[in-house]
Amino acid sequence: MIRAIRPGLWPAVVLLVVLAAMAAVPGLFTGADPDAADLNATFAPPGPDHWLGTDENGRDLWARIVHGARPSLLIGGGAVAVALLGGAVVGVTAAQLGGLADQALSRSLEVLLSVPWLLLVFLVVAVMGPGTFPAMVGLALVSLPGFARVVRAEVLRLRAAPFVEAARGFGWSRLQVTVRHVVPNALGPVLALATVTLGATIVAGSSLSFVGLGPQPPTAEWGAMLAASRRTLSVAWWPAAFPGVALTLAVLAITAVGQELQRRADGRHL
Amino acid sequence: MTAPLVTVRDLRVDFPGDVAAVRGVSFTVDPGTVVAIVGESGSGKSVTARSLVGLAGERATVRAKTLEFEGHDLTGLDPRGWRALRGRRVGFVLQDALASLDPLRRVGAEIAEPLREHRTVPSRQVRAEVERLLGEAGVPAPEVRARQYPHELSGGLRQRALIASALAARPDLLIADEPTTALDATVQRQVLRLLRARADEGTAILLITHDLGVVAEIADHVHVMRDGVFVEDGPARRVLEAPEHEYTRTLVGAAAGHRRATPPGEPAVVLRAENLVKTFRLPGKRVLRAVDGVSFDVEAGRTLGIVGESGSGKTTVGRLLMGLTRPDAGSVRLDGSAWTELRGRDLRQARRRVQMVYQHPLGSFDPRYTARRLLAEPLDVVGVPEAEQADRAAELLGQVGLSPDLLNRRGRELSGGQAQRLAIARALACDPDVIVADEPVSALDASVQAQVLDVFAEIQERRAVSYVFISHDLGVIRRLADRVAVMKDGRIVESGEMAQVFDAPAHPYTKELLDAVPTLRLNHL
Amino acid sequence: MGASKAWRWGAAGAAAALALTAGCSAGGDGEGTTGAPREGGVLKLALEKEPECLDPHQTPTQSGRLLARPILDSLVYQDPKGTLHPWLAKSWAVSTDGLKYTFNLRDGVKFTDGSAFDADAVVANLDHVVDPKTKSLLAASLISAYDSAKAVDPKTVEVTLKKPDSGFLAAVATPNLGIHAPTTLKDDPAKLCSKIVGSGPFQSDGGFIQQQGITYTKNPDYAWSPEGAAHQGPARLDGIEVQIVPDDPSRSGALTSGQVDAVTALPPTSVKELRGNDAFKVHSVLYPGANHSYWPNTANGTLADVRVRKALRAGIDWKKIVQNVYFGVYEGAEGVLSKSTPGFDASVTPAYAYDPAAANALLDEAGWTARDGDGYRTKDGKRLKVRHMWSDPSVETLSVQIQAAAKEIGVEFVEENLDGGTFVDRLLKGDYEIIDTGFAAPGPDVLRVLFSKANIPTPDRGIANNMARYDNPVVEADFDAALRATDPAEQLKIYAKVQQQLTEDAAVLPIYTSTSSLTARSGVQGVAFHVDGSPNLTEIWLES
Amino acid sequence: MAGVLKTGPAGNGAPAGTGRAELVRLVLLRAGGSAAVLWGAVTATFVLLRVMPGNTADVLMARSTTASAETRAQLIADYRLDESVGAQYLAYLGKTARGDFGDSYVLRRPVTEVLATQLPHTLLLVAATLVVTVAGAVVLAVLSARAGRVARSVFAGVESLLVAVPPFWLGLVLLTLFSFTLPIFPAVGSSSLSGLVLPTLTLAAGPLALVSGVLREGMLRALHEPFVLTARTRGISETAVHVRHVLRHALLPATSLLGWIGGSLLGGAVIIEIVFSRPGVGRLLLTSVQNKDLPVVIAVVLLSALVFVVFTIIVDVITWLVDPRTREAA
Repeated sequence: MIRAIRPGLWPAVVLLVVLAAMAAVPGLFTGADPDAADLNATFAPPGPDHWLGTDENGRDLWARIVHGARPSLLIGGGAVAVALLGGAVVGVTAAQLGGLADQALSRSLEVLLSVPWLLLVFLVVAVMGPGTFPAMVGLALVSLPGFARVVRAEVLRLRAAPFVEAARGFGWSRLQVTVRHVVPNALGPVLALATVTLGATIVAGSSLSFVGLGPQPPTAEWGAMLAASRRTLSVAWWPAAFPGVALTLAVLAITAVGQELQRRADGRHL
Repeated sequence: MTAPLVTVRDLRVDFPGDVAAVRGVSFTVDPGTVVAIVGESGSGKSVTARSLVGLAGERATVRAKTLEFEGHDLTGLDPRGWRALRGRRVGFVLQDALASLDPLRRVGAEIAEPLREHRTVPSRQVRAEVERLLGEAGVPAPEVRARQYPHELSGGLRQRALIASALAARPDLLIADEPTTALDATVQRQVLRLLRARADEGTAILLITHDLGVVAEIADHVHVMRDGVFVEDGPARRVLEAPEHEYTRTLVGAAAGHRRATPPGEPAVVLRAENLVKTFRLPGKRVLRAVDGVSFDVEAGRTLGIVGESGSGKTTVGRLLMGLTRPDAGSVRLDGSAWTELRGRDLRQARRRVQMVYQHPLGSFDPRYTARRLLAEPLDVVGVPEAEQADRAAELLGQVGLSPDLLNRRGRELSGGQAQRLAIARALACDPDVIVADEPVSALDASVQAQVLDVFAEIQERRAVSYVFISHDLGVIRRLADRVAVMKDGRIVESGEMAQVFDAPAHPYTKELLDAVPTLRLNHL
Repeated sequence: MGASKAWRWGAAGAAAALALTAGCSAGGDGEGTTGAPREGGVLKLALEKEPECLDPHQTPTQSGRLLARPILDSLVYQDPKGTLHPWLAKSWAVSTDGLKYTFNLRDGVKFTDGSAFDADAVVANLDHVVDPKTKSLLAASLISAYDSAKAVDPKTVEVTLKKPDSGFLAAVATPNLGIHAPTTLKDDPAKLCSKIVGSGPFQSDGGFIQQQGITYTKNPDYAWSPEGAAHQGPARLDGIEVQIVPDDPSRSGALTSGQVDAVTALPPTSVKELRGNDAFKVHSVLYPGANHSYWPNTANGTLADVRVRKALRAGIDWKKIVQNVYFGVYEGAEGVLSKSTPGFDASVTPAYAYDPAAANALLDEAGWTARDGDGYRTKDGKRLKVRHMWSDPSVETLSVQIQAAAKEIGVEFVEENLDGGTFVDRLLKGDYEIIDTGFAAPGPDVLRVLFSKANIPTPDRGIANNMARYDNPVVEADFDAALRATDPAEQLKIYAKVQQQLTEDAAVLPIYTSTSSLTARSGVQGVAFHVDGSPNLTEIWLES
Repeated sequence: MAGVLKTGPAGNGAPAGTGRAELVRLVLLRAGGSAAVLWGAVTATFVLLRVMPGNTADVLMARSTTASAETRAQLIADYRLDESVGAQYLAYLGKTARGDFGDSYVLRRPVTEVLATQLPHTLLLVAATLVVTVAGAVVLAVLSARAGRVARSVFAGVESLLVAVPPFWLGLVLLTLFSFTLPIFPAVGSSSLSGLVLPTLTLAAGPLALVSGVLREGMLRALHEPFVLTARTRGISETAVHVRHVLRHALLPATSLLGWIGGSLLGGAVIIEIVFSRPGVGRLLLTSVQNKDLPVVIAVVLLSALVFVVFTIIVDVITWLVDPRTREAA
């Protein structure tokens, strides 16, 4: 399964590993408390004391970016995980039931698709209140149809695939064939989609924080940091620049890896 | 004797990072003759042909001592010069007409393209000319066909349209790269006749093919190519009748096929198809009767060949035999009990007794699996203990002539022939009574086809397994079958002992099929 | 409340609801007019928020008043110091029982649609405000005493009240009771939300377009400026173009890049920056009334314990935080009321000093003695937690600093940024420890609005302003006394006592005094503020 | 979509429906299916808004802490908030179907009127974005498809970057650079053409990069198809090869992507309108959701669902027109 990583992909992989490490053990990267306000050092420019400077509360930006990795990535990651599970359930159900049920499910997904994603999330957040979890659920709802469609298509494709037929020909039961062949083979494209979606969802999650509907202060979350920085843009550029760079780099890395996974998954179809 | 239209001396083509694709070939093409370059895939024959029009590929380096067209040197040609040559002086026909005609454009527009580009007729007359060309290429109702899209035409018509487009600007040379490979036998024959007719009218034709039958049908002169060099040249008849090079002999042998002796005795029936009917609903409330009242017996240790052209319903029959689809009527009985009567465990056990070998073996392999796991899967089912599986797997590979070294490879890492052998080994793993083989060799090169068919034959001799061989290729059927059923439009139009059907066909369709096959009718074989 | 806030959530209006019987003293600090006023020019103004409806009869927003004022005149004019002057009414008389108001109307006033201003117009307007069809969100409270009006003759109107109301004239002076051309009142009230016609110095043919703005043109015939106004006669500006730009950086960028002449409510960072720039001038005025404060839930939860409230008051260096967040643009609060409020009791100020030692002692005394792993105080294993509920992102910086400061004394502030619906829901249920808001009002009377038992928001009562959920019989008695007091000095005395009691009970944690500001390029002259703190657009002129 | 090229032959050679009647049928069929989607969208929104916390009347009243109980009762009666959810739902459905979205709770005006003032701004932004996206993507894709390997990977890198950059941040950066620091474009306002430049660029950046990438990949894939080789053997120029054969094939997947993008631009417009202080449906939507202004929210949802549906149909029609192979399926 693990094939050599293309040389061009190394920076992305390394970045991802670093980000994951930041999210898991932020202490490795900074000793500073991300929430420690230092009223005597507000808007300190980047320098030896504060690598990336400080924000309007004198909080160390590097520390906040490091500690911000977890909530920033968690929203996207959680949303995609929920969407994947939900999508898998819906997709498999639709594919298995077929007929009218399939039609109804597909239509419902279309309804979800037809509502602009931000509105959908707004609605969920409005119902559940702002915060990490509601943002996650809202965003999950946005990407669920994509997963459901892919899962459904994969199940249908694999069910008709000659090697699945061949396995049945050996006398395996339907369940055994599903466990042995359908699920593992569907996993490739679904995981590839998940990775690509993850990038988009992280951007979406940060947009939510930007509008103030994500994690609440003082949680260091990149989107929220950007939103806060906007008010002080005329005083200092660094609080607005670095979280944006972090966000962009994270999404770039994830998307690059996702596209590679997608290519591999596509390659297998041929 | 006029001067040759094309003169090629010591043509060499390299691709960076690869072995040289063409390593010094020389040939000439005279007006009014058909010159064939024969070889298997990867031999460099297509690259040779494309080099003549400067389309060997962006990364290709083409060198030649001489590369002349009508005495003009082509080696230093600039893009403009090449474009003036292409289409106008040299027409090019590619293998798969469905892919070679732009699917988004009308057939007429495709044929008109060289006309407009080279302004061979005034633009007002383009339409009329297109229809004339189509008619000339043997396309009925050209005014209708010109307005259709490629996918709306049958394979034969499409290939004719493609030829019409290549000939549109009245080129002096027509290069045809595997022009008939995708076609059914009868259609193939018609297309070849069309090409021959053009040659007789004076057009020079360079024919690229892997099929010696095609060569025998129309070529005047033949070059046998292998690994980038010509291993044998000569007049077609001489090369086919008295091949000098060993490789040529292999090719000729593979193409000619041989008959096998039918085992004597009155065999028992293992699998019986009774009045099978299977219909499919098509869009627009049409109903396709894919299989329409088909009955036959599969006898123990013998081979039933089912012959038919594409769309005749033979693949559906295969699936019905496997019990993978339910017939709308009739039944398939394995040792007397019908698939439809079996349930659960019984059904699964019965399934093991009928195994399938597919046209594309890779499709029947889980892409994640190595050969070892692929073989372990059926072995698990029949309860071979894990400890013995490795030995069994190696043994199975041995039976199909594969080395156990391949056990750790994935399907994609195998060659076409290796993959199909592995598929056979896999089918054998359950120790089945019947193997249904659906076009098992049609995707393979000629010499590999012969080898794989040999594997089938050997196994049957050793294990007394029954085969149902489904193929459009009469050569394949002839090679293996004891009994033959000829299918057309979902029905069996004729069936019987192989010799009887092949030597004295009763149904006109069977006759037509047999006639159309461009086999090497060489008396001494 | 700080009008400078761009409230994003509707329910924030709970806090945003501005002093209705508005009035505030303190003129702008932006005088210093140079040279003779120049006629002509169009003022381009970027506003931080917009009204839902332009008709001030229907909705009570500050922005609505601001935008309606140039078009609608009132019977009475209240100058920035709170004094009443004749406007469309030349004079008025109040009956001795305080139930009848007789207005003598000015002659020659014409609405910009050509119709004449007369007694019938006044009657139609007052009736329109109270007409249920208008669905006015403020009518009932603004002129709750209103009974009826009748035109005695074309130039005389007699208004009858149900009960005496000394605030009636001030209410009449607000744009909320401004006089529409009566022809427009017959239409669907919805139409008035985008277009109104009055007799004011400006008119707007295009009307107000949501999220976009409004364009005014001068009414050249205007000759009935209120008595005491700095400028009489037609406006000097040819017109005003108002754009709605809620986004702070954009508003500031629009000003500095010369796209607009003036903007309202710049964030303190921008104000601080522009203060050093001669090309721009910051005009501002302190809002009287309650400071922007944290209102502790005194009824239930952790803050029901007065010692904890006092500890928060003493244990957080509020002034330093305000200085830090607002760079001196907003002043730190030093009592229950803003310093500019008449009746402000300075004697309470020492109670608002920073004293962390006292704070810690108070918390120890309250039983929050243990500390958990994160350094927060605990009692019976429960962490000392204070939930601060808000729905306006602009307070975030402030909240964060307070949160950090509270951690020093072992108190965890949980910041909850809520959507409007949830906010209101929890407000009514009292499910919070702290809400932050301010409340601009002209006098100490506001204390009654803010701390009387009757104004505790509940699901039955609906939204009201006693967000501290403060309920003290002593203070209730004082409120009653203040209502009955006829002597203003006596009234102020009672309210001073109330301020002391509220300080004793730590019923409010005041933070800063809001200012209303208009920042303009230096060529914008004649900037002043209305009594309610909104900028007076009609007297502005442009140097070039 | 190499798979598309491998559609099986029709065999019978009967002309497939190429008539306009078939096209009309296709559109009607799609429109019929879309009606269900619209209904679903309205219903889902209604349900969601009903379970939102806070009574609509109280949220409305929140703007005036001193409004009387009478006003509250009046509001509740006026907006039928006292009726059962079912009755309210049916009332909405009925009116909505007649094109009457009712009055906005908060803005006190008919929703249609409110939308009419906001929609043009958003439509202008979306239209400009689509134009920039399509034009930019085609130019970029053609340039990069014909460029060398290195240049191509540079193009691809820039595209990935554009897709990865959060739009609100990009807007912020553009605004800071080209409006606050260098006053080239206005910081606020939507009326002028120059005011449209930055928001359009911000909104178009991601889609442009996406579409350009898909177009280029499509072109590169098509360049390897046998029919392109065939076309070249006819002696036609590279430009003709690209325009006549390659681009058309690449357009197919790009069109479906573009349709999806077009349908969801309205969502992206929310952020852009906030960042650039532009009037428009996006901002209206945000405030309406916050205010539980149900009539406005439903109208906007319906509108965007309608836009989505229209784009889907447009894509179907374009596909039908460009790709004859899909016609039989219809």
